Amino acid sequence: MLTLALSAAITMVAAAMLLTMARLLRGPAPADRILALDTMSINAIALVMLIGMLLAATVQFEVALLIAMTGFVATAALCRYLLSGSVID
Amino acid sequence: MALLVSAAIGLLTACGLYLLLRPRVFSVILGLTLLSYAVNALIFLGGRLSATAAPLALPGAVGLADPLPQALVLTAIVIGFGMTAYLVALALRAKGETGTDHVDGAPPTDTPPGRAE
Amino acid sequence: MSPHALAALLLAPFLGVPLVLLLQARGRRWAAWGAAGAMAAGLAILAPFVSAVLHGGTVVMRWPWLPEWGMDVALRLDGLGLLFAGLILGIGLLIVLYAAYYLPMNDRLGRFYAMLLAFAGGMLGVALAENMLLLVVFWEITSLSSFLLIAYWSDSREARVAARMALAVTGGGGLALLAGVLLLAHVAGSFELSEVLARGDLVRDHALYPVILVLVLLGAFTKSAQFPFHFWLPNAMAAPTPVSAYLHSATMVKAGVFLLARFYPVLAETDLWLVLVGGTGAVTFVYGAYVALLKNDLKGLLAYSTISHLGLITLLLGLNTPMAAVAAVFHIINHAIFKASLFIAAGIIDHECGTRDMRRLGGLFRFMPWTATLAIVAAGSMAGVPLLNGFLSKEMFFVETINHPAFFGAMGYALPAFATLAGMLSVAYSARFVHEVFFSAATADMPRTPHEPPRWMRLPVDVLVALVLLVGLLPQWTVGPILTAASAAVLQADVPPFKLAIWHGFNMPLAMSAAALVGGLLYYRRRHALFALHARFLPRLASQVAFERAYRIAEFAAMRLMALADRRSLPTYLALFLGFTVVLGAWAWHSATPSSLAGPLPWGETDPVTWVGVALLAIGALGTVLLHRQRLIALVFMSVAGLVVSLAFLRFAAPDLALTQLSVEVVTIVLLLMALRYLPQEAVAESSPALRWRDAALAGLGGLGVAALCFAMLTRPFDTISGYHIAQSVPGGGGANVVNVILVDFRGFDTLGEIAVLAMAALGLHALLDGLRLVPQAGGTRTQDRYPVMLAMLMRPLLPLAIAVSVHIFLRGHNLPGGGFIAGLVIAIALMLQYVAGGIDFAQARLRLDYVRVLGLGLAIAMATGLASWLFGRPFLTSAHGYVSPPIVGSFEIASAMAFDLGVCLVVIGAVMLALTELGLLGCREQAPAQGEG
Amino acid sequence: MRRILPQPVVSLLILALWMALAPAMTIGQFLLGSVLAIIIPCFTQRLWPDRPRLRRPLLAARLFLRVLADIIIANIEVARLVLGPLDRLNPHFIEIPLDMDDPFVATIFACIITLTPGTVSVDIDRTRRVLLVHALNVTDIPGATATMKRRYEAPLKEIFGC
Amino acid sequence: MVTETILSLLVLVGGAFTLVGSIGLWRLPDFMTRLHAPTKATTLGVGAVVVAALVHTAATTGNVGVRELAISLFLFITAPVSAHMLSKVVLRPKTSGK
Amino acid sequence: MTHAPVLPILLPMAAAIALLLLPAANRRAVALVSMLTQLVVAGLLLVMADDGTVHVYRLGDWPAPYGIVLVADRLAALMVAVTSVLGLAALAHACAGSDRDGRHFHPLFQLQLAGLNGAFLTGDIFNLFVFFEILLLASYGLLMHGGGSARARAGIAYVVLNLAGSALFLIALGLVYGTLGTLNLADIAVVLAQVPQADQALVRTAAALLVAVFLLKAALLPLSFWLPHVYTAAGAPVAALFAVMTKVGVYALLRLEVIGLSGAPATAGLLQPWLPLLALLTIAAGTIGALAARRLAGVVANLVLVSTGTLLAAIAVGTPTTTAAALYYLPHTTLVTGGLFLLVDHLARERGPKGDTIDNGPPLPRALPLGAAFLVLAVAVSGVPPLSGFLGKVMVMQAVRDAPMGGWIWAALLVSSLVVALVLARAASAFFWEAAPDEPPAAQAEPALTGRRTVAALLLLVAASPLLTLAAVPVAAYARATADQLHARQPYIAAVLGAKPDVQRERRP
Ligand code: NA
Ligand code: NA
Repeated sequence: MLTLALSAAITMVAAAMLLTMARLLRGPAPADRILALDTMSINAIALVMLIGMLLAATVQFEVALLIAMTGFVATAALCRYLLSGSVID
Repeated sequence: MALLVSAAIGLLTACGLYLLLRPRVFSVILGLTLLSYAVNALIFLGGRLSATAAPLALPGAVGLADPLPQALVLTAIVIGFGMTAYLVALALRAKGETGTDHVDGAPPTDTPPGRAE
Repeated sequence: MSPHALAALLLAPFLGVPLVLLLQARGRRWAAWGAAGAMAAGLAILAPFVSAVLHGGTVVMRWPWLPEWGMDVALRLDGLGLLFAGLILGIGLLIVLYAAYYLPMNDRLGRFYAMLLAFAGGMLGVALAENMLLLVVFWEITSLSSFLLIAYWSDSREARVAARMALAVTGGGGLALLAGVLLLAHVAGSFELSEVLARGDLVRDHALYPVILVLVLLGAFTKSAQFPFHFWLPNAMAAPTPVSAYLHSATMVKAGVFLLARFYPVLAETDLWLVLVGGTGAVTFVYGAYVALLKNDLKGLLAYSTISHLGLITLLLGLNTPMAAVAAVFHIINHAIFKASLFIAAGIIDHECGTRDMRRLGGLFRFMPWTATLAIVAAGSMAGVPLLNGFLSKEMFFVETINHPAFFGAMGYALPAFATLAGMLSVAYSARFVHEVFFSAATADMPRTPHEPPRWMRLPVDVLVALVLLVGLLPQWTVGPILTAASAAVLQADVPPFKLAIWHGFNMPLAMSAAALVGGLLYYRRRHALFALHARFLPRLASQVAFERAYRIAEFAAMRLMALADRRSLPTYLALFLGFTVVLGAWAWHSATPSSLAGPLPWGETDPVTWVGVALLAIGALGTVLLHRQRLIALVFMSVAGLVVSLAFLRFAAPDLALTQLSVEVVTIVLLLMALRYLPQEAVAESSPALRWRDAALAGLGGLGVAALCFAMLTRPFDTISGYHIAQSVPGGGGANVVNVILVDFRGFDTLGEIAVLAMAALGLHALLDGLRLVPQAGGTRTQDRYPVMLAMLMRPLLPLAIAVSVHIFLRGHNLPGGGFIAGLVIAIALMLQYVAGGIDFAQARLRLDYVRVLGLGLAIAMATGLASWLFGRPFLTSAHGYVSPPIVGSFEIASAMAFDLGVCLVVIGAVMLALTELGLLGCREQAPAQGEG
Repeated sequence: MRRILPQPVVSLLILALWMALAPAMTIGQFLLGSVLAIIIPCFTQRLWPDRPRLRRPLLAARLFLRVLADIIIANIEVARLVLGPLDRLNPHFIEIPLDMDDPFVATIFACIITLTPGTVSVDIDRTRRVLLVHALNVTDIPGATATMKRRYEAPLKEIFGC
Repeated sequence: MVTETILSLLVLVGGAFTLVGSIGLWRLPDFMTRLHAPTKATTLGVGAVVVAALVHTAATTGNVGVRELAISLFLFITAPVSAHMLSKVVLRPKTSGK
Repeated sequence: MTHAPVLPILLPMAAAIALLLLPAANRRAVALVSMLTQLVVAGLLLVMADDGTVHVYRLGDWPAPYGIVLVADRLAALMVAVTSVLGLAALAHACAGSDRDGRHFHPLFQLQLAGLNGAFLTGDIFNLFVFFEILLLASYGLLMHGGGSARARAGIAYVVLNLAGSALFLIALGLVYGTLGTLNLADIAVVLAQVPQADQALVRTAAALLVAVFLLKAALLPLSFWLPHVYTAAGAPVAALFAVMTKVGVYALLRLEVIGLSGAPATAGLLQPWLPLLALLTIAAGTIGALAARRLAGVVANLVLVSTGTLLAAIAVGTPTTTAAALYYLPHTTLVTGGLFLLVDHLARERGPKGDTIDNGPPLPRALPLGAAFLVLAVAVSGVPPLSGFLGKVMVMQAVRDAPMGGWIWAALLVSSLVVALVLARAASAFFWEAAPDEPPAAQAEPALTGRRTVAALLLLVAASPLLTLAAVPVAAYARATADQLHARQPYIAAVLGAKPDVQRERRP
């Protein structure tokens, strides 16, 4: 049952990623695309954890943690760039 | 699987190469980054695909993924990162020196080949 | 006398080079004595060999040097060598004396004599070489010193161009000679003349014989100014007259005919030889004589006369008869003597009158009767007047033309007629020399009033003209022995009996001589018609101008070619590289044992998630390409591709890769964004459609190739050594994370190099951005709410937590995914966020870290860890690990690799932060856009 | 005490995080975590000037649980909105006047609002002392404002004593 | 069996909310409304998966730990920052820039 | 002594670290001491290698092929020695002042040496990649040292091309590992010889890609256009040091071809059909480029191409004799072109604003000594007798005589010699003879290089060719012994893997 549920969940997350990618392609504003990128990394966290459970592997955890810690950095940097034209100043 | 993965790497390579051939430094950097994705994946695949392999030498683990190409890729990633950082700085320096981000320091002109250096 | 004295003989002039350079400091007289001493020393060393060689002996010395490459210090002294050595040193001595007077008093002479001695040494080497490669070496030394000597008066443009022209022709000929000699040695099986000369039949029968012959002849003809390579010689007259007298009449130009004589036993006596050598000699003989008459410049006339006489010698050697060869040797001697004296005389005239133009000279006999007399005698010899030495060899030549076996029947008259005609021309230019300089009415515009030169300046002419007479009158007594010995050396066989007498009775040759004399004088009288004809129809391009023009054309052609081939365009370079690689790769596959692309392994099932992943990757990559001109957007697409790649690593059991890729990705995006501030935000489409299609095709081919290779690899099994790493990871490396153990232990040296690269990248970036000022191109306002408050506030708790996570990642790295590199990146990202959120001033003031030092410290720790193993007598980077069990804490493992990993961590932090802060600091010295964009 | 533990809450967080991440709960890990909890803030405290002090930890815990519950409820509500017909949406900007000065506490308030689906904190305007919020579906703006202030801002003011 | 059911439920809830978030991202009409979508994925989507992972680890290895919660901790710190920055980008005065 | 093979890498690395941590005042001293020590170590290595022993250094004490080994055989020792001599001269020249034109010159310089020495010494092909990257990144930094738009332009092209090269290197390495399952060169040689027929095409293609990478570094014709621009843009000491950079590519190709490729059916004959032709065209391109160059530095840069072409022509033929000839020619051409780059700087500074353009200029204050130096270097580089250039050329010509394209190579070498001699004569004429006497000596923008260190640096490289000529017997013998050792292959493989290699392999997947 769990395997089935996991597969279903993974499929859902994969679908979510495709939808996110569609938004990334469509835009229209740069902010939309950045939002899609941000969402993509959150989707990725879910995907990583789910696959980890499916494979009964524990090493996936650090990857998910790292995405959680650093995924927003790109978003923040891109936004700050759009706001003030620089990242660090 | 082998075919799909190969095609993906080929596509990444082609995209990277196309950007590499663009005349602006920024595109070139993007191209090199894409190319490095492809290259790293290729080295990694040198150890062959193993979707079910265990990643570590945990006691009792069987069917480990090949660790050697992974170590090579790690080295390659770090080196590639250093190179990208340097190229970024070089692009800025060149922009400062020549006033353009064209890879040849000047947009192409239509003057016939004359006295080159 | 030991044969090794030959080496001393050869060395004498070369040792003189530094000697005269040193002596010139004490005055020019000292330099002259030094040079003379070197020449005299050579003669003194030569003297003891004379009698042995004259009696048919050959002295050979051999010091093995590079025998494998045929290069030995081997010298020989035979008759021919002795003859040349004598000429070189004897005339050299006279020239040293003459030059001391000829060259202006402000010339310290050291440099001149040094070059002259270097030349003499080179020329001696040519004459004495037993090893053929050695011969080439000295051959080129003479070219080189001739180049320097012609340009001695370098203020003159003519001299400079003439020097380069001479170098081009004679140097080029030398290289042909080199090729010829190498082939000859290959065919004959030896580089030693003694052996090669004995294998004439072998060589002549070899398929390579024509090639060898042509190559050797190219060397000889260029050096001896044979038509059509003659043009450099008249221009070489820009050299000081002592040089002209010495190099360009008596010795160096004789090197070519010396070479013909040297290789006579190996290469001669074939029809090809007759045609090439005889033909070239004949043409040159007549051509030189014809042109000589037209020259107004005294030295020009002599130069063409020299060309003509060299042609004569060549012709003689080309006739393929032993007696002709003897005549050739004889004429070498005679020409050296009379032509040297004529040049010296010409130099005296130039020196005294301030001009060499015969149209301005005249009636000099009145002013300098003694010199004039000497010159007239020498000119007579040149014209072939009886009782003078030139007559004797010319007689021998006439004899050989009459009796030549290759010309019979009607053709039997052709050769003598030709010879007579050429003789006639010689007489004509000799007559012009004598008449226009010494007798015709003096014009008013001679720059100086001439008088007899100083006694010592004239001495060389005295000596040489005395020789002209002595040889002319007492040939057997003076030159008989050396002529025999030298001819024997040339022929490498018994010399046919000949009689050197001034009187052979009334015969055909005498008639020919007479005809030549009379005809020549008549021809001279009709010269004005000829001159008018030439002035009218042949406005000739000076060969010097032609050379310079040819050189410039070559230069320009080279530039055009380079400009066409090399557009200085990086995309083109890259396309070439890519194209080259694709072609090479395709050829390599094609030329191997044929095999199918797919290997034996099953292709494997594809699960839906992988499909989705590939779709995302494809969209990310294609989006980057299609939108690459909207740079920010392209960056977003690229980072999606990066994210998918790291997920793929994770999917296929490589968590370390995923972690690294993710964290590197983030820093890369930030770096690129920071750079993008100063670059155009959007690029215009500037490549033409054709170019885009070319690039797309190339990129597609490259991608296809990589995909094919990847597929071929994935479907084939292989045997790997990595089983060892897996097996040894825990027992040998003390860690369960094999990847990490490979990085810090099995292949720790790679990692050391990798952090060195990272450190250098940061240092290089630091150097590049030093003092750089740029105009920002990005939009956005910098004043409005620069540091969003939520970002600033939330980054504050994040930093300590991130550091804790980083320590966790660091410590577990040896056993689980993680390690120093990722830990360092996490810390660097957390630190970076402080800069992003609070600004560079805020963070810099509070962190107070010198990142260059952090970087250095990291490298030092990594290095020290590696070196520590030396203390235990183990190689660099040998690791140690073990368990320690302090009370309460419990047992935990310590591995030396951890210290190494700490170094890695610090380098990463230092490098990333140095890069980011330096890029950020660019903002502090931005230029206002108004000043920007040059 | 202040010298050794300049930021006790942060230290506690570090220790908690460390123990959470630790592969096994051992005394050694606890000691190591404690050492880190002491050392790390020494390095990082300078980057956090003027930090507020936690005065009511228990109240903080209660607020945390309340937020969690709100998140779950809001999630379901928003999911309905997203999947349903879009004309039912009633998006609005709301300006919530802030009763506190401390930017960090204001930021926590803004975070809570963002994390509960249906509302996103857009900006903290410190000069006007206003938190700008965007709500996905709101009809009663003053009511929503009051709810947020009551449920989150008031406890936060108490917790940090400002 | 109970654990497995709970686990399955959690996993499905996580997947569903993640999907809903992305559906919102695709469907919602303007940027400000789309900005609400990922919050679901962040909170309940990942949250449910994290809890599931926690339970899963405890059930399969017997180790009761809370380390997966660290993911949510970091997400709770960082997600508001993203939303904040993104909305600032959209709402910034249009006068700035080129 | 036991650690000698690793010293040429560790010494400059340690020096670089010290240079980063020490105060600026001591930098030159530290750098020069490090360089002199490297020279001593290089000498030691030469002596050690000269008895024919292949010294293997196992890093981390791991046995080959599992760990990384350094292999100090004759060839490696020779390359390290050449690098040390050139490095010493370049460094001494730089210490006259150009080292202060920008930041971090000395650490980068030391790491450049570490990279070069590492590339020569390593016995592991991935480690070779790492050292390539070290030496490349250092060279980027050194190239850009001092800044300026010419350097920026050249720098972009150089860096991007090399990054593309590195990517290809990695692709090739991925394929090599993915088929042969090993990275150690000796082990590669062993495995390569036993590749089953079905895999030969793949392995051969992978090897071809490696070859392409090395040829990019060596600057073979279609991949050579970048070189003149880069070398002319670089500062004099950097350009001098770069003289050895192309040799790294040549070295790697030689090593790979002889130890690995030539001995295996899969990769036999990979170079012979086409490399001689391209090498020939490279000689032609360098010669034409030298003729076309307007600046003396441009001439010298193109001469680097000629030397690459000559070396590759010899190596392509691939007999022990050609290798021996190439190995005599290699130190000669490296040191002489390096010396020319330094000399160009001397001349350019004395000529002031005229710089090194081949055009008449002010009279040179030091015409005689500089002219003598020019004469020696010009004679040496153009291969005119009597210096080592001639010897090298004669050796190469004899060695390639019977090769398929031997005649063409001869023609190329000879014509190139002549043209180069004429070009240099033209330059000499402009620099030393055409000085307008009434024109006052140039008011120098930069001080003339009369310091003891720079003069010694120049002297060292000017003396190189005469010394290589005088010492031709031992040098040629060393080259011959090196070639024999290399072509025997077995000494290398046995030293690395043991006489009876017993390598554990496991089949994947
Ligand atoms: Na006259
Ligand atoms: Na690691």
